[in-house]
Amino acid sequence: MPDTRTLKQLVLGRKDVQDLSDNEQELPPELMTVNMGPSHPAMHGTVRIVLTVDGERVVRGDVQPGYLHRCFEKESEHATYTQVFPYTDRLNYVSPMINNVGWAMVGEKLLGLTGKLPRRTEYIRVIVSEMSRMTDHLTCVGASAMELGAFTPFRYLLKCREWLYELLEKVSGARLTHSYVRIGGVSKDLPSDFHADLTLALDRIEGVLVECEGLLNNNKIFYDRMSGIGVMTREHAIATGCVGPIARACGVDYDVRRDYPYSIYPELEFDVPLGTTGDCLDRYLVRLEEIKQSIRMLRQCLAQIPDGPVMADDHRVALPPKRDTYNTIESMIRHFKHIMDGVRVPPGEAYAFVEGGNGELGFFVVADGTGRPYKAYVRSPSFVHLSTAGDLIRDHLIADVVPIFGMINMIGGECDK
Amino acid sequence: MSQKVLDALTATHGAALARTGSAHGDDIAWVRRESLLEVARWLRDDPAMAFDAPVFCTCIDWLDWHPVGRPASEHWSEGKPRFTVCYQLRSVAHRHRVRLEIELPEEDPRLPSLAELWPAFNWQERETFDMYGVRFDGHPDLRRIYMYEEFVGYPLRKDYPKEKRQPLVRRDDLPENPPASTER
Amino acid sequence: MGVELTTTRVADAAAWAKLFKQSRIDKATNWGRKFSLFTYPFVTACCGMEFMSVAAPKYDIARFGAEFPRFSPRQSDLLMVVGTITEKQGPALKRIFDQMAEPKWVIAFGVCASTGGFYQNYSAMPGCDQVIPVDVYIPGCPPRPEQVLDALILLMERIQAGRGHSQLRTKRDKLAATAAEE
Amino acid sequence: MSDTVTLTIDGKPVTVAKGTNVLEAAKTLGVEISAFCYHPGLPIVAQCRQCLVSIEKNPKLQPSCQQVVADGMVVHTTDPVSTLARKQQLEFTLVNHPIDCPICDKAGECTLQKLYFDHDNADSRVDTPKVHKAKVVDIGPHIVLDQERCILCSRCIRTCDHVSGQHQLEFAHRSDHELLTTAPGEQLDNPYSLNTVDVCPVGALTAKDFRFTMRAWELDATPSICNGCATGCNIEIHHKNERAWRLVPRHNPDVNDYWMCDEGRFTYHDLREHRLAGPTVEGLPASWDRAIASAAKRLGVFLKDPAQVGVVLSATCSNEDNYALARLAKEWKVGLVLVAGKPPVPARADGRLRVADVNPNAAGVKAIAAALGLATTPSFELDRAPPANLRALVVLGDVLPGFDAARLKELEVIAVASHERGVVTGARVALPIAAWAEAAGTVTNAKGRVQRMHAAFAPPGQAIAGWDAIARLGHATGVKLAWSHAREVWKDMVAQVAAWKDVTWAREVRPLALRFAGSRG
Repeated sequence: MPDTRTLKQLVLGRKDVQDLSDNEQELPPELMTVNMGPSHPAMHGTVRIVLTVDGERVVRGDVQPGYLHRCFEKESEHATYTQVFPYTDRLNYVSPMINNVGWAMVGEKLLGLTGKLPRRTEYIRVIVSEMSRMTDHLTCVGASAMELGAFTPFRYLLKCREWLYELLEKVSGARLTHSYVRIGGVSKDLPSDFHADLTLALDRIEGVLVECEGLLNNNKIFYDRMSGIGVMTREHAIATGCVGPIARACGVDYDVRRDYPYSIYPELEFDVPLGTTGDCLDRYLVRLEEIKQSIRMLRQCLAQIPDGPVMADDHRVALPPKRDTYNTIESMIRHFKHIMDGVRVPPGEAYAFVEGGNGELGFFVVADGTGRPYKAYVRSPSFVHLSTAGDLIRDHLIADVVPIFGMINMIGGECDK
Repeated sequence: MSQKVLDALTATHGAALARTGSAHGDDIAWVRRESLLEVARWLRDDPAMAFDAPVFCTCIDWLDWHPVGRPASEHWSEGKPRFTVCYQLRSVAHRHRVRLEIELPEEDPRLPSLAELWPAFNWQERETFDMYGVRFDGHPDLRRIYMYEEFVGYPLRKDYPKEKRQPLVRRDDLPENPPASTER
Repeated sequence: MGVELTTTRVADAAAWAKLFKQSRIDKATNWGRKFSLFTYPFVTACCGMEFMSVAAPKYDIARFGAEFPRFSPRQSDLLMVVGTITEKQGPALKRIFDQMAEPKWVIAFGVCASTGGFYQNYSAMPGCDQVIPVDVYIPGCPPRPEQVLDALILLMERIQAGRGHSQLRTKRDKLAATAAEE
Repeated sequence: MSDTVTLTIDGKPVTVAKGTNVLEAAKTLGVEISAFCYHPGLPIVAQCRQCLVSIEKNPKLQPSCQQVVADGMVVHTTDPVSTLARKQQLEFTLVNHPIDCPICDKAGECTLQKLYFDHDNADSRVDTPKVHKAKVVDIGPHIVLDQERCILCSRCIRTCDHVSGQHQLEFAHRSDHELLTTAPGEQLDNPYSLNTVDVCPVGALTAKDFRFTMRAWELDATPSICNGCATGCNIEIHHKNERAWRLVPRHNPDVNDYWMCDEGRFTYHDLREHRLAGPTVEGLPASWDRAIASAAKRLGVFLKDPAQVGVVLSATCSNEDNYALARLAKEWKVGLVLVAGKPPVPARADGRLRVADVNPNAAGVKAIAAALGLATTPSFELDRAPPANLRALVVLGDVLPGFDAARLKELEVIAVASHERGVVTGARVALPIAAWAEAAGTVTNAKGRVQRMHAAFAPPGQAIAGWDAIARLGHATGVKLAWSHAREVWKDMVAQVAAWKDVTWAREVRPLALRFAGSRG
């Protein structure tokens, strides 16, 4: 048991603690304000929390986002629909493909193309989405483990992510910011050896997951710091708009892929993992289970994927073949108008949503018939989840802020738009 | 899918609605702002509705609205409502969704806050206020969320230039005049 | 054990010994500095994912002696600005830079940190060099890990040559002080 | 007998004025019927057959541009028959069209591209070799013709006949060898020739001034008023990267209809020539503060006896700038108020758009001076001899006829101008101000019509709006003119100028990105 003086020095961090009178046995009763962030190692991305602490205990946490506000919406209003794809990549940059798919889906909804895409396109979209979901969860779990001192699982999981990145790079040409999906399809077909590569990667990842579970689930430190921390009730989760793994950890049985099915998800077999206690450990377990479900879905997709075109046969969205572009005026005009004016989306407003890495990721678009969105709003799950952080960290120790934030998995680009 | 929500709304709160409609599978009810709180509370509490899960809140600025292929009467002109605030709601139990849209005039963009009914709208309304300058009456903590307090204007309004920066800090040894494009 | 360490950098060690003999102490110090960079990762955005990759096994920044991130500006000498800097972030970045002890170096990681990239708008700053001086810019959105390693080697060459911005400033200040004395 | 007609187009009833054609009636419903040869400002010839529609009880498809509406008419624009007819017409038009989009100046604002993309997008069924014609035909001082791109709509021919009244273009040969050429012994050389480039639905006619300088879809458009003469043609400034690239007319039935003259189109060059980018004192660069202080000090000496001071209003500057200076003159109680402007060019007046007075705002200056009770003298009436007691002169703008250089040298000249030439070069203090395209303001044309200009881009260097510079000068001499925006100057002004009190200050217009404005060929 450290003596009062040491404790004071620890908490107050003052050198001049010896100046305090010796007969002062108690810690000073007044609350203290501590600033965390906007550049803090335990904050994924940049967020600032102004903590009011009573000793080590958090009394109030004012969470302030906005340090990565890159104006997705304003930029989208000044770009064609196709040019927005790179911006969506950078929303949730841990699972860019899902964002791409979401944006493509809202365009397709307005153009009346939903459900009319070639089957192969839908399969490819699901494959890349699930791969992205895996990179998202691998990063989240790995980084959180690292922040709690478990460095080995971080390196193991990032190794897995690297395999997926390499595969996605083969598919799209970019490691991280893919811009692979297009309205009406995807930009190019899967590479020829993709099937074998993905199978191999999935097998290896499964092996690593077993290792990591061994390293984390039975790890006393990890368990103690996650279990019972940041508990959220089911009702609170619903009322605050929580979705995705966080809501599921609280027992909210909601998954867009199953409840508002899109693409070919209705044809795939998968389970939606649910938690019981709604604490950080449950969130971690749900994410781990989702990785396994993604692997399961990917295996089904690989077995079922048909051959065929990867772009809808609709002149409004599909580019003409390059050969024709250079040789006929008709295709030249079509290509030119496509690239310069953008995909013309008829006037109207629509909200399309997918199950993103963090839950329901939606795009609300108002179109005015030109090639650029009149308004583009993104319903970012991170932003909603972060709004609960202030409640979650209350009455916890400062040290618990780290696992709580790690498991909220706030992604700056998505949260701050 | 949830036409029955709109039907029920029209039946019980017909006077509160300006109109209803469906587009691309989304059901939309245009609510008068005086009745918003009442409609929203009913939607949340009525067991047949049970809209317990908020989805999003945002705003549309109609200032530049000139849709292609629509008659001039549908374009925005002076005197028409400039803002539309949208609330999207979802029901966990019934799995239906509805969007409430509230039209606001340019000179008085304010409406009652729904943050008391659904805590999720606390931040989302702050975001809408920050970006569009729409005021939410009764909001517990209406301040800027993405931009800093020193920021002047509402950046997502159509008349805010995209590249108009308002720097907080600059290097001392930078040239005195910033490029003209940022000045405008 | 000492033998093992030196075998990895025999050439460098030999050069160091030579420099030391010539009593070019500043060059020797620079040699030491370039192989022991302590990074402050000012991670804001997507580039952070690639920064993780650089640190993770495959690309392994440890090979260049810069593996250890210090999250206190007072303990680090290389500020890596990783990701978009917004106007709101500006004061924080400047403050962190000011808190770092001399000599210090800055790498702008990715186009957002270099020029703002395709975020040219009211909130994103057109490059972190609006607020702090930058030694090496890395293009790419995000840059590939190989590019980052290349930039690090470039920076190390600069440090060895004494051409980092803070080294140059120190030199200039010294000259000015001498001139003032005379 | 009512003067409106009600008909049904695509199932929707529409009421329009009698004598309207079907195409225009459809437009009021938001239905755009494709057309090449039809232009609302030109006589109708119905020769492109691109606007065919079916009208019930009518055995054949009718060209909607020529078909006048009748009561009870039922028109279909989207039925299979007329759609197919238009598609095939388009396919036919494209048979001999060269694959030029990447190098064509019209690309991005080309009617042919727009209609094809809206309509068809089907591949051509014709694979015969294309008929080649001359690519670069120099047909006049301002215009180059590409005969291959021409789709033979005859808009340009009618523009020459109708707008300038000179028959300079016509068709030659027949069938797919038919081509556009100049009339025998003629060149396309008239004061309104560049309107043919605007109306050309493809890139057949391109302006030498604009071709190969900037891609059309990259430009932003800001509405403004031509400052080339007293007509005040409504224009759009097409600009990018803080400079104007071309001026095109904007439709205004009361002033210029769809047209403007060539001379007016070239006035944008002047925005980048001889510009005064920073304040100067005795010809040397100075900061704003120093320049203002210096000007105030110089003026202060003579303002003790205001009769020694003269003020020159300018018919080349906006109402706001002139009003600001006129207010200052009144507060200072100066002895002499002159009005300067460019000398008239009687040869310009042609009874169409061009007039002799080449100043955009002579009427505005007159109205302002009269409203403030200032007795003004046109500067050229001084006969090169200003009053003997005149010692200092505050000049707005850079033109000051009626003074010779030697006399001016003896005066303390404070110039408030956008360009460094004429009277500004010899000024003791020069204050840089925004030119017409760079600041919000109004000008009054010869008919007394007050028209609004919008700022398209920022002024160069340290230049600021004219009224702002004048207000700063006033402030330094102890006259408080508190305005923070041109709107406030305007408000102040209309309170005094009775003739303008009903004119409202419209909302600021933001530049329109032409890329997303749809093709406007």
